[in-house]
Amino acid sequence: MVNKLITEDTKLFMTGNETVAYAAVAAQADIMYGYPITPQNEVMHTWAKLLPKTGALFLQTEDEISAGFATLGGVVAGKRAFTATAGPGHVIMQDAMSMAEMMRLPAVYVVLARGGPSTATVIYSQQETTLAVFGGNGEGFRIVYSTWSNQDLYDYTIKSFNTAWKYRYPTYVLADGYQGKMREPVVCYDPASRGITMVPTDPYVRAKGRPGVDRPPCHIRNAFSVEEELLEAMEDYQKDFDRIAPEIEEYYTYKADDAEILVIAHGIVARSVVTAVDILREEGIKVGLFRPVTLRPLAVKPLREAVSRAKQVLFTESALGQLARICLEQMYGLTTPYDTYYRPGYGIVGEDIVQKVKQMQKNLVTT
Amino acid sequence: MVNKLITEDTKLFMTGNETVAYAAVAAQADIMYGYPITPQNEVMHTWAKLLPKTGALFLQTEDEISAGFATLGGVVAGKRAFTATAGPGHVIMQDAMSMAEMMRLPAVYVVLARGGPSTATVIYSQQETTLAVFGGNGEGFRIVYSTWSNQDLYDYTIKSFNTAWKYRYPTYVLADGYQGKMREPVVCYDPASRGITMVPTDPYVRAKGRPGVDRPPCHIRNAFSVEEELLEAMEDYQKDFDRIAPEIEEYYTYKADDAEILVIAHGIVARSVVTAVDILREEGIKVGLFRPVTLRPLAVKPLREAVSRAKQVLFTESALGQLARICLEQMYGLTTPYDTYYRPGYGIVGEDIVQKVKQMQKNLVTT
Amino acid sequence: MARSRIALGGEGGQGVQAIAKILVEAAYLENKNVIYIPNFGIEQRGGVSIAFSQISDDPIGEAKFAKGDIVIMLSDRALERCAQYVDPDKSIVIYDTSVCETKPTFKAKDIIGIPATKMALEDLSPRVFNMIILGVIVKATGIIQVDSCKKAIEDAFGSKFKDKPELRELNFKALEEGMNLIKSPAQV
Amino acid sequence: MARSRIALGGEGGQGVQAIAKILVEAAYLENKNVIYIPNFGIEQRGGVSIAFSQISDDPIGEAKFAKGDIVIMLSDRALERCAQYVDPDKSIVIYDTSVCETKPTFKAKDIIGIPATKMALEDLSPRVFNMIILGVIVKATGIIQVDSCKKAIEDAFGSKFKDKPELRELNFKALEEGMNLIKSPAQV
Amino acid sequence: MTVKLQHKGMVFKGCGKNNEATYYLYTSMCKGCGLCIIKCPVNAKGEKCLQWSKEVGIYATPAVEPNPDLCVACGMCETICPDRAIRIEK
Amino acid sequence: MTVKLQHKGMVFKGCGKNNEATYYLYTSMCKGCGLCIIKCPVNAKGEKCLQWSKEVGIYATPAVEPNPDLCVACGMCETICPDRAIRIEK
Amino acid sequence: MVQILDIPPKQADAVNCEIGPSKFCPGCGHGITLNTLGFAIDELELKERSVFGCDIGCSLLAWNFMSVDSVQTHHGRTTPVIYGITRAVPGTVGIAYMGDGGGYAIGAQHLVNAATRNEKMMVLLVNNTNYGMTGGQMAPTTLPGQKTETTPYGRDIEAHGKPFLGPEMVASITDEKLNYVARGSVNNLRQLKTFLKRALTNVADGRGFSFVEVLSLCPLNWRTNNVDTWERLKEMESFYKVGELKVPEEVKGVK
Amino acid sequence: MVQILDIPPKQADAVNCEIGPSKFCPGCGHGITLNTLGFAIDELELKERSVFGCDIGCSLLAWNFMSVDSVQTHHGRTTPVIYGITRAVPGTVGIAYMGDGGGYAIGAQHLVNAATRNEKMMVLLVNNTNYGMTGGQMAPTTLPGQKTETTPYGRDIEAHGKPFLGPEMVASITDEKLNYVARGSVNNLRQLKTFLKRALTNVADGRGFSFVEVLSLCPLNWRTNNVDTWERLKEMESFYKVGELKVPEEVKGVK
Ligand SMILES: Cc1ncc(C[n+]2csc(CCOP(=O)(O)OP(=O)(O)O)c2C)c(N)n1
Ligand SMILES: Cc1ncc(C[n+]2csc(CCOP(=O)(O)OP(=O)(O)O)c2C)c(N)n1
Ligand code: SF4
Ligand code: SF4
Ligand code: SF4
Ligand code: SF4
Ligand code: SF4
Ligand code: SF4
Ligand SMILES: [Mg+2]
Ligand SMILES: [Mg+2]
Repeated sequence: MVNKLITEDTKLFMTGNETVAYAAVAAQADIMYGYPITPQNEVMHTWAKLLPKTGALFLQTEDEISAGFATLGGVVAGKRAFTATAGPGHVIMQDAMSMAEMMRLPAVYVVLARGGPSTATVIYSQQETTLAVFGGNGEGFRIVYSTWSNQDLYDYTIKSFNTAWKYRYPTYVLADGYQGKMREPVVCYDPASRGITMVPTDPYVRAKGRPGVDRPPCHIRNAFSVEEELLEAMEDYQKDFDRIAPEIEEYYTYKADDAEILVIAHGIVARSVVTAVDILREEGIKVGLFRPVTLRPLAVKPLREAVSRAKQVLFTESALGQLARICLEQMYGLTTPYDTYYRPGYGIVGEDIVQKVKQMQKNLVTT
Repeated sequence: MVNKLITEDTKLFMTGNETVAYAAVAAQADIMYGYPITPQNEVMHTWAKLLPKTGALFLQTEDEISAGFATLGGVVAGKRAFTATAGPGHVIMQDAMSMAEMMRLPAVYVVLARGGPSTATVIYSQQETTLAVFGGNGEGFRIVYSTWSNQDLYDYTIKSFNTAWKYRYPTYVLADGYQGKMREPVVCYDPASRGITMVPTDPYVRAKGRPGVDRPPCHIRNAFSVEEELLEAMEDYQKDFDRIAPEIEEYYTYKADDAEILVIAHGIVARSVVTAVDILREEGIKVGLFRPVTLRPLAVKPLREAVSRAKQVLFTESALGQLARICLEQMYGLTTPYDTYYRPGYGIVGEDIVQKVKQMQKNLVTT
Repeated sequence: MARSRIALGGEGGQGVQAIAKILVEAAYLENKNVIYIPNFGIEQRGGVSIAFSQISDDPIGEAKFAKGDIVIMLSDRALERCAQYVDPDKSIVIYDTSVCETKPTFKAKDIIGIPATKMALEDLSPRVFNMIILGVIVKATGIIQVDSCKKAIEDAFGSKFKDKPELRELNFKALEEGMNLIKSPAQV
Repeated sequence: MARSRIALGGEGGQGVQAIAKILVEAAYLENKNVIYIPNFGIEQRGGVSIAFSQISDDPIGEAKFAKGDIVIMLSDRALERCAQYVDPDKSIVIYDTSVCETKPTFKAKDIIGIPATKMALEDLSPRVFNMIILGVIVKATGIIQVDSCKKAIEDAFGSKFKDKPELRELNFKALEEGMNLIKSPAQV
Repeated sequence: MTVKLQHKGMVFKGCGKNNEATYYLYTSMCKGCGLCIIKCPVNAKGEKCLQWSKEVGIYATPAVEPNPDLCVACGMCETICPDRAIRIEK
Repeated sequence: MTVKLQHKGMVFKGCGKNNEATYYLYTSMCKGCGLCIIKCPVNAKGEKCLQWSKEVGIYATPAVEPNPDLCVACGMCETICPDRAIRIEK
Repeated sequence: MVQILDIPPKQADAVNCEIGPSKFCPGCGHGITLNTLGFAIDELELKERSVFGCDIGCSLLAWNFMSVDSVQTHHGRTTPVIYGITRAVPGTVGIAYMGDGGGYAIGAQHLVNAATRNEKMMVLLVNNTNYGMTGGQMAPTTLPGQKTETTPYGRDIEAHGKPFLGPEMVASITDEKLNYVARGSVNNLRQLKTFLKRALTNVADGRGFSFVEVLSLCPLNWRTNNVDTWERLKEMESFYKVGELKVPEEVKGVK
Repeated sequence: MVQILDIPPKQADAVNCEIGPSKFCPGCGHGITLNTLGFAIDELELKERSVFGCDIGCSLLAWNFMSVDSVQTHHGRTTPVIYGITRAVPGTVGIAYMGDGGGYAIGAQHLVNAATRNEKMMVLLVNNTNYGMTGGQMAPTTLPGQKTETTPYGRDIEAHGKPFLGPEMVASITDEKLNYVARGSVNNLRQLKTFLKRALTNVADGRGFSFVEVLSLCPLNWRTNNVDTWERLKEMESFYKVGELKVPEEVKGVK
């Protein structure tokens, strides 16, 4: 059992990466596996540094493929296991993630998106959204939380372990390198103090009892012999996913109720939208934010309602429409016109959105 | 220079995998790199068997990561280089594909989709569509052809080399294991006999002249120091992509003009739609097919027009809506209602679609 | 002539795909439209292997089909897996009584039992089991000529036949014996 | 108090991020809302490194900002890269005259040149260069107390100071010298 | 855990030097690979101890059977059989 | 290809045993790592040949400079310098 | 003559008695190896502590072959899954079972890094000189001149290099005091069982990484009958030296 | 005293004279190694035939450091890119330049397979006992007890195993007649240059795969000053034996 470091609420001023490590400790994660990549390194560094105090375990593997698969080993052994990665590491870790998807293993993945494609830049982007949500050769049977602050990183890292172990779908905390490297105050707490019970884990292998005597031996697989078996599995997973989606979906709005222009953004870009909304509202322009917190499953109904109410929609991301694609699929049939402000791999600030909205506003008035 | 095997039109009865190898020879591909995976193995086997006759080159690498990167080596050396893969191999090959995307290397990838996620099944699915189109940590700067017959495999394998080298985006031929393993007649031809000139290749490294004397040394990279550089590159790529898209987009329709129910499908499933259309038309039901041939870029205008004309749309795939997602993004604003018939990893036959359409038809009449 | 759809299922080692390949090759030699698609499990041997063949004078759309005009089942497991391709009103089912311990329980237009394995083992040679089945199909469908079939066999085994000419006789004999197992072309 | 936005740019080895960290730490000690975000190139050393700090009494939205209230540039390359964060009407620009060979060509509310590197090398020690800059910022912004700043320095270097108490003096001296370089809090 | 497979096969009594051994060949397991035939030390001496049977295994290919008069019940075939199709009881 | 970098630095004449060598230190290249100082064989003998300079290199950290009287122009520092900041001409 | 038999086949307790015939081809060396592994586990009484991971390759067909807890993984990825488990639950006897393609080609980074990190687990690698599952392509272990689907004219050592010496490589980066490294063969099952028992013991003792390569049979892709199958194995044995390369003192007593 | 100098710095022709100071940190061994490589290429007159591939790792900073044709690849993937080139254009002298993380961890499968397949290329691997580019984590080569960001209390060989013996491993799977394998150090540049020239010659001759590991310096992550940097290198040299492990007869004459 991992030792708790935080028993009483403690405000700490730290980076997002440190926050993830502290949150994983608070969630009593047993073991982290990882491979260095900027901008997630400090998750690992912090976790490693805390080991003497936490009594948890850590393994630095030979690559992200190994980190991903070793994490599945940890999960199969019944441990709260997680890993963190980014960019090209995230790309090759899809190998393991797709195994988790098929075997419904409750692994937790923390992804700090960096520039893409390829090696690109080491810090920031929102270009790993499609990868997190639909990566691999599968159907996106994953749960993906997108955070926007260090407090979020704390809260959702804890939550991700519970979501994973409760529903048995691999679960992502998707942030970006700005969040990972950014320093801001976080209130750290013991989940129990918030009424959060950690969902108990149980082992697939080395469970209690003698295999073949007290219990059947564990026999789990990801390969099927025939198409029919696969179809059946996929249909089951889809049914389950649809059933649990309403319990998982989360979103956040800011002054969206009466917004004529609805800005849709996730993660840290949504913060800049808040700044812009405040500025624009002061000027009397009715703007609001719709921020999907779960990118998968998406909170479709609230999204459609918010879009329907608005006169115009603006998608903004530090990517070329990866969030927009996910939303538009679910917005089919609506007719509110939309515009886009994409800055792949580049930070978006409030001022950018202010400018863009004003221009849209002008068009709205003239047409 | 690779020897041509086919100079006069020759009808051959062979599998899709063999067809790809023959087509690559016809395109005077210089070198194939590959790693075994069902259902693409026979591309490699055939290519290897033909070597004494073609004088081409082949390397079996240690994994798909290597096959992908070695292919980029071949391209950088100025050769028509290609590889073929599937499933989990396709997943990890995204590592190299994302480098190709960033450096705009004209690599050709032949993907024969098998069941997913994970190892799943060895033959068939359409579950690698998202992966082919948007895989990796990038923005989908790729060109993706989806074939539906062995003749298509022949034609588009040849075409893919030209598209890649002309536009310098990595180019996919996306098929599936049914097509790979399926035997049907193909008319093989010398591209020249069809007025097709192979776009000449040129080397990035070891070009003519002494580096640093007659020409600058080649210095190509995929990593940038700062965000601004990345943003600029992405904006350039997008601009180029938008510019060339109209030249590349391809689609196919079958009795779509007056269709009340428009079925949207790609690849081999579209063939079953044709069978279904014929059966249904005989019964007086106005059904038609819209088949995107390029999944990226998508032929958006014709798609929107066809959808607008129809009373109902049906998406059908051997996947859980991967094609639909790509289309729906581009169909935003339209209001034709749609239904779905998804069979992830499972073959779809004409009869399935007939049943589904009849049911839709019934709803249409009653409402 | 309409499209003939033939589903052929058996164990991994029984040569199901080889039979289908010769069948469609023969049809191709007759300039028909043909498409053949194999379906097999993950095991190299030992799973159920199914071959879907279509032969037609017109262009062929779908690569697979829902129901076969002829469905041939060469093992108990094949019987189980291929039942889904049987149309109760239209399909002719052929199965190997000398291997299958279960009997078809589904409805079909006609169900024909043949002792192909036994015949091969006892009268000919286990190696030509697949030729017997081919003969059965040729006769049952009536869509390809015996001669094209022999030509296709020749193409496939030519080099082997050169070494051992007696093999040719044995194979052709098996083909004919297989044809004799069926009384008349099935009404498909 | 409104939000103070401080952009600080320099070469990889100049300790830009360390300065910003102490700055925001000091503000945090004063219970202000703070957010700090680093931006650096791919090189471990040698690229331009920029620190974005925001200090405010109200909750802070955006993590980065378009224009800084104070923009500090510690090298020629930083001068070039950070020009984009300068608002011609609102930003105060501070740059190190003893390092920058180029002069700012952009417009700003105020442009202040300081010889920080020279001062460090000649009067103090190259090691406390960053304390001088910190002093400059403290004085120029006027948003944090010197005492919190010293406390933050203490927190950061406590153990080093224990080993060599003279280091504490040197650092604090540098901080004060830095403050002296600025006449009065900039009007931000 | 109490699923029990039904096994079918042949029984050869009187194997071994003192005829004390019983040889079971499971046709429900034998795949007819013939590996055992080569490994049989009695065969290796040129005698015809372990040979193809007329009975077939699970793939409808010939199984094997020992000649009890020659079989020394050494267990070589039992050990080598990949499919656990041979059992010798002494 | 004809882009020419401008180089800045210091020149020390009279290095080497016969004072025939000229020692160039490029401050536009030197990063002040000090590796050369340790590698200088004269320094190693306890003498003060190659030492920190008052001039700074590209990172505004001290560059190095030789004492021409002691320097034997052995080229050790030139060879080891990761940044090609030293050139000795004889 | 064929009758219902009441007496069940003889097999290790560590082998699953419920699945009947394996899914391997007739005459496959995987079955032989796994039966032997089963007896080794039985004799050491390690069934409860063991976790068996199988690769994708024909080893995938073993996903329910053993009656020890088993996990099927991805091609080449069994090593990390197993050390993921043994790191999480120390004391587990992790067995990563894989082919020569999975171990020496796509998973070689895992093999050499697990070996150097001294992961306390065992790798059991079946060398059948080809990629069995995918229909017989060249593997790193394919013998010179051997015809495979990707070397249809025989492996040309000039073009494809020489066969991969796995145990020799692992031996070069491991420690005689901590690690057990050997190459066995299905030709000598008594010896193979000893090798396996030593490897398992070395892991069970918590000493360290253990590696056994097994020269195996793939009649399907070799296209060999029973006679030629054994002949081919002899060829392999003349190229690949069977024997122990590293034996910690403590396991020398294990037979 | 500082003045404009007309005489340019002395450097190999194979090193790019247009970039000025490298992007490496002060005192980095990468620069030393690459300058030496440049002279080796010059002396063998191989600039035109060479292609230089750099890994992601601090070696990425060398993407325009050489004046030979250069390709930047992905972390761990330089080996396949380079053999992709040399397979496509035989006769090319391909140089895959990488760190110990790129070569021994994430790219180890490429290293061992390129070696066994005898790819006609050279791998030049910089061992700085850590992951430099990402800020100093444990590498396979990290020394026992060495503190890194992921071993903040020192590398514990019980938990993390012993340092990786790369050249020893490559030597175990290669052929004395065809392959050159050595470990050099930036402590002895004359010797290092000889090693590099032998490796390059072996490739240029079309004989086969060549491998040189270089013991290097990473003052930034080691947090060492100039004195301690060289001291640390001595520690490394006492752990990692500098010297040649495989030398084909034909290159012995190259100095
Ligand atoms: C990433 C990935 N690449 C390729 C494959 C296809 N594949 C399945 S098994 C196999 C090779 C099996 O060879 P080996 O590991 O030697 O095992 P064997 O079947 O010979 O026992 C390959 C390449 C895969 N499943 N996943
Ligand atoms: C797939 C992938 N994983 C991780 C990284 C992050 N990364 C960049 S460099 C590096 C390690 C560099 O270490 P090494 O190879 O030893 O080179 P060095 O910087 O020490 O010279 C890592 C892990 C990456 N770019 N790509
Ligand atoms: S008894 Fe076993 S070894 Fe002998 S033929 Fe049958 S399966 Fe093969
Ligand atoms: S027990 Fe021995 S002698 Fe008897 S059949 Fe088997 S191998 Fe031959
Ligand atoms: S001259 Fe070179 S080695 Fe010496 S300090 Fe400067 S950069 Fe370092
Ligand atoms: S040339 Fe030799 S003696 Fe002179 S400074 Fe350099 S190392 Fe010292
Ligand atoms: S293909 Fe070879 S290794 Fe695979 S099961 Fe068949 S005989 Fe065994
Ligand atoms: S981090 Fe280390 S290896 Fe990388 S450039 Fe700096 S000193 Fe060199
Ligand atoms: Mg194998
Ligand atoms: Mg390193």
